[in-house]
Amino acid sequence: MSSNLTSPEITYAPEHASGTSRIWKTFWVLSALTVIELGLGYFLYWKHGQLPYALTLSTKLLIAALTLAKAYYIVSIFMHLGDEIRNMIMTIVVPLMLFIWFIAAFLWDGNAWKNLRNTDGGSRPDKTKTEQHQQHPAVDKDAKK
Amino acid sequence: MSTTAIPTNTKWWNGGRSPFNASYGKVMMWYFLMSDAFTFGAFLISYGTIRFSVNHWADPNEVFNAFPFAGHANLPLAFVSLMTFILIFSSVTMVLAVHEGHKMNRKGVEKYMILTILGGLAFLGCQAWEWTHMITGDHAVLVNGEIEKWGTTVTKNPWGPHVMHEGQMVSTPGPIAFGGYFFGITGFHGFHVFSGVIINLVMLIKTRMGHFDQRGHYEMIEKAGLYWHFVDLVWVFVFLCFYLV
Amino acid sequence: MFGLIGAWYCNELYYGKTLFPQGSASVEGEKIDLMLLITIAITGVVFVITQVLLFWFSFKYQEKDGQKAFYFPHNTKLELIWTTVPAIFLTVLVVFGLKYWFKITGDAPKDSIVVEVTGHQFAWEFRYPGADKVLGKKNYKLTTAKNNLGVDFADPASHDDIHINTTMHIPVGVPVKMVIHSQDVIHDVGLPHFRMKMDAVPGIPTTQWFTPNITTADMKKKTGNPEFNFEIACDQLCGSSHYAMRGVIIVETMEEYKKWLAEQKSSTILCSRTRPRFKI
Amino acid sequence: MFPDKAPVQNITDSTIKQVTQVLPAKKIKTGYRQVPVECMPGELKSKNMSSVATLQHADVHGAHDAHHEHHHHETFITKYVFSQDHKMIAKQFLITGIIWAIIGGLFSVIFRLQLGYPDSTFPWLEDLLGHWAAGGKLKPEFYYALVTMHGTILVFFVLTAGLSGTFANFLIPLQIGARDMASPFLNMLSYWFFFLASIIMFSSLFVQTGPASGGWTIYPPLSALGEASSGSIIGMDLWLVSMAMFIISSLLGGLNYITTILNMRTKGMSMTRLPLTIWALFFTAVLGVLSFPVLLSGAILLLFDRNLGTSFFLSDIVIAGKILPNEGGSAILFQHLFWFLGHPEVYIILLPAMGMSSEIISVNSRKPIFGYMAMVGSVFAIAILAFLVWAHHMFVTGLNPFLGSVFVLLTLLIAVPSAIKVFNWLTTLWRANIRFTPGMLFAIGFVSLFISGGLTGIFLGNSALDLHLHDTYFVVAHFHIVMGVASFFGMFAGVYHWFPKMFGRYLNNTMAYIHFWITIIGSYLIFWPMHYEGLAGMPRRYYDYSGWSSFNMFAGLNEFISFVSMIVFAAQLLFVFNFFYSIFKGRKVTELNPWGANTLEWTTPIRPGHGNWPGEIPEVHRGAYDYAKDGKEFIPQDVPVGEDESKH
Repeated sequence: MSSNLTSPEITYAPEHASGTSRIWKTFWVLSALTVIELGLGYFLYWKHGQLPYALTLSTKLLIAALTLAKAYYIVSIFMHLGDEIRNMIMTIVVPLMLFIWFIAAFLWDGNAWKNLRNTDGGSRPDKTKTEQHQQHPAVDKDAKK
Repeated sequence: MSTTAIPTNTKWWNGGRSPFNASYGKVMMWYFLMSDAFTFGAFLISYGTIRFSVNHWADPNEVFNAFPFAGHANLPLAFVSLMTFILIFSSVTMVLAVHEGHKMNRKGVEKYMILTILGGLAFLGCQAWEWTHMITGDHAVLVNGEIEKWGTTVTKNPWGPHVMHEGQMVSTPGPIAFGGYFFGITGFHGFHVFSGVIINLVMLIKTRMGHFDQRGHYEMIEKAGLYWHFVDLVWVFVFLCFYLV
Repeated sequence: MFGLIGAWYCNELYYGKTLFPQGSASVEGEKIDLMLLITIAITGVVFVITQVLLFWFSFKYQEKDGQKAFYFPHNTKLELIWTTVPAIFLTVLVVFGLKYWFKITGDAPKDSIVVEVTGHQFAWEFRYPGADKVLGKKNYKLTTAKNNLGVDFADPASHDDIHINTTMHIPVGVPVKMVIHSQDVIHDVGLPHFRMKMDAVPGIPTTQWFTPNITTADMKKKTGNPEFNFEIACDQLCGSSHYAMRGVIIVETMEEYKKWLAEQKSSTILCSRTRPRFKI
Repeated sequence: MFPDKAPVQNITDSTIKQVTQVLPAKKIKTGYRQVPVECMPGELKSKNMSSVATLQHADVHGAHDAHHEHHHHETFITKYVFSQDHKMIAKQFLITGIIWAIIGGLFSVIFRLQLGYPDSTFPWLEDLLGHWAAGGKLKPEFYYALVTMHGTILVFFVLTAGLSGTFANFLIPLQIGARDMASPFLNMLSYWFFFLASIIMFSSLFVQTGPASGGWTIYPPLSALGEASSGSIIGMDLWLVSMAMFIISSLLGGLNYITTILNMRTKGMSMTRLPLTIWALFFTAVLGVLSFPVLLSGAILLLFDRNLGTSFFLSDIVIAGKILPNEGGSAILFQHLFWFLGHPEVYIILLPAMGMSSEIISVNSRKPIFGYMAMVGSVFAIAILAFLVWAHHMFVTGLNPFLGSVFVLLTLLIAVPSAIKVFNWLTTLWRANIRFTPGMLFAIGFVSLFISGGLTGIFLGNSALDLHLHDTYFVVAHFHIVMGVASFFGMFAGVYHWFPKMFGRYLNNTMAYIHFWITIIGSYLIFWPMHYEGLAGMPRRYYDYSGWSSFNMFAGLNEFISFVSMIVFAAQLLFVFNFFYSIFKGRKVTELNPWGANTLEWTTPIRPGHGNWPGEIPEVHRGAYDYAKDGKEFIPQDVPVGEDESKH
């Protein structure tokens, strides 16, 4: 056993990289990704109301993808997960897959509530689908008074 | 740190050693962060669910367009970008502190820990300013046919759809849940930043007192660093959910 | 063994009380009954086999002098068999279940009668759309002591709506679509005789439809109980009087139903003010 | 018996003290404390560095060099109260759990009195409960409070903390060959957070407006609005705060269990040699660590709704003539959050019972468990599926039908691994040589109950049938059998089986047999008839059925159920008596391995001290289930593989 092990469960001393260049490189990557995100955000802001729905949605999805990329860099390099051995990476990453169904099911049901509310349990036509400005039902009521 | 020193045919799972070549403390910290990710995940997914269940949501570019000392200038996304960079930068200083720790360089650790703590405090200051600005703001809202001045709180949301009123566009009340989720989630994140600052302060003091030199390793700094990066990671998603889309 | 005899005895004793002998009072409920019987049959067989094996093995292989346990750590073929066999049976059950589920939770037929059901602590109220077949809009902020459902009388569709307490009348043989609301906490429209159930959630309207196939009068004859009534039981804990949140459904022939409907007064008369004022 | 079996030694704390006090003798200048082999006492001298490292590791966590002395001068406080020894913490969890079980069980007897005898009055109830039972008749408000507390106490405090808290703490280090938990200090905190949660929950029983009474699932708006129910005033806040403490406790515990199982296994104890108990406890901990935080989020949002006027779960509410300003929230959102925890929670309760029953059945059948890998695989499958099926508790909430159908599919998939487990248990019993120890009886009872309760799950998981059966007594019968009584049977099996290891004495067998037969017959008599009530659509959580023409025919049956439940409760008191009596007066254990079991805990001294093994930790050479192999009755895990030993 080498003398610089931090704990008895560790059987091999990890070698630490000596330079800080990788850290700074990651910093610049994160900054660049953030700037691109901001750019897309401003794009949505300036073109607000003029873009087709599909383009708005895909821009938002692109921003979400960039966020995931940022998360990857933070976890993999700043938190050194990428340097850990494969066993550990898998036990961290695999349980996070639960989030896929967690998110999908919740949002799916949220959208179902919107339909139930807009159609009053399916008993009247959904007006928001035909109106140009989508409005919150509560606001709709207030506005009429 | 490269792992080339480790033979590839090691039987990691056979007992008598960690299957991850990591100390119990680090493994525990990772799993704690994973469970905390589920807490934050639940908050953000609830927020998304409610957002999906209403027809209108507040437009972030309209809500977050202020900057300290900039008066009423319309600067969407500017202030939150500053906050984001502060947090990214404090992450970098944290990882540099960990790096110095590996080299057993006490002075270096101290320097970068101080910078990280300052970054955390700066972020908290920004958040305090933003909250105050939102709560005390007065936005014209058309309520029951009359114009009222509202700030954004957990019970009032002045960021509803716009309507024409006496010849000009005014806002109507928006979904109340917006304020609850915004203050709830950023508050919970702020609480994490705050506790991270406290942890880092303790680590700084322990470093100064030479505890880690005595112990022969700076693993505690590494664990505190994991927590700090996690706070940054959460912010990345908060930034996405509340400010960008 | 004793357990099985006990189960059989129990069955004799209580089967008569489970509402099964009465049959379902709705067309959709009959399908649910059928599915229930299939599931009971399949699980019943599994239940008997496994319990008998469990107790028989326990009895037969008790510790004896000279008896040696058989070293049998695994057998892939056997394990595969009892992975696939249950999987096949379950697939059958899932296919049947989902077929009925989609039918029952799908859109109600176009010709169905719409009734709005509102639950609050601790009673049920009903609203019929009236001659125009459209329910008037509601806004909970308009609720007053008189207009206790919060109907928006600015909506002309609300003027001929009919508002009834506690007892719901529906015609036999026609699909009935319920639009379910709650004013305070979560309730549940439980219809044991129709094999149906749906929560009433504040802020989110829900819906459920079914086709009654027997009238209350016929049911009285069939059960030999002159007091018989279809009941709405609240099935979701809603407070201290949850157990007393009872509604009644009277299923009658179309003629009787039309006659009854014609006798009811519309909501406008019930409510003296048409525009109640309310501040947020 | 085997030649290399350690002789019965009288080695307890004193030896450990001797060992560990030598350790700091050498001051270490750099790195982790390295203890040269030379400084170990003679009997511990070893060429095996890894086990020495693990030995010193155990006390390093407890105390740093400077505090070393303090750690080993155990006073009453450090030994029995703020103990960091996993075995003592396990006993603390067990005894706290037993106390809660008595309280929770008593509550059920009281409300069963109301259900069974709705027309009678019991003047002694007024003496016991004061104004909640004025005139000897329970008030509906308090009836619902009792139902709520019964559920909360048994689900969380008894079958989560009391069951996995006890056995994870007790068995993990002993069975994997570790000195203690990875972090004994956090382990101690875990118990004390549980204790704090207990105190808060207990205090809520005495507040003026009564404890929480919205059901253990605390669905808002009922639980969010004081106007809706008196139990939702201060009682509900206390409930939520208590649960938050409980969640912290269970997280601290769970993180420790996972890390210990991964990092602290002794040499040779590969994952596929772990006893099934450990596998079950491992997945239990994983479930807890990933699902409890979601309940925490839900509880925090609910606290905000209650106290800060937010609208997370509230919308469009008129209550007690008051129009609430909340809009846009969703009451169903809470149910999603709740059941995202709530469904894994039922497996958190059930898996340890499964694991322990597997272990006990194998030991007492004198036969290897059939299909070890299939057993591990099915627990794994159940654990994953547990996260994916939560909304099957919500089929009648207006859930989107397509979303519902996905949940039906995933739910019924759980039946496959469950079936594998059942058949494997049955095959384990086949051609065995069964010893009917009390532990074995309860383990067999567990299998019987698991089958009965599991099969009714197939009804409820099928959404179309759930339309009729949801929230009826069918559900009550189903979950009481499968996760209530079955888990209790697993727990009893565990207590009877490991009591000798815990206290160095046996429980009284006669009392144990009486306890078993009354409990299993009584449980079937209570819960079997409930299925019939459920098929009739009889709703659960009713205070009185006499006003309903659809349900009042079951009055006689209800009386019968109530009567049996009192007998069963009395039988549990017999167990409690047996438990405490045997701690002090039970027959002493005189042999190291009374059950002839293979697992490592039986290689420790009869009453292991702090650190578990006085010498080095045994190395593991084989799986935990080599019974009846090669004509030998059993081969413990630390016996090296012989040259002529068959592969299987």
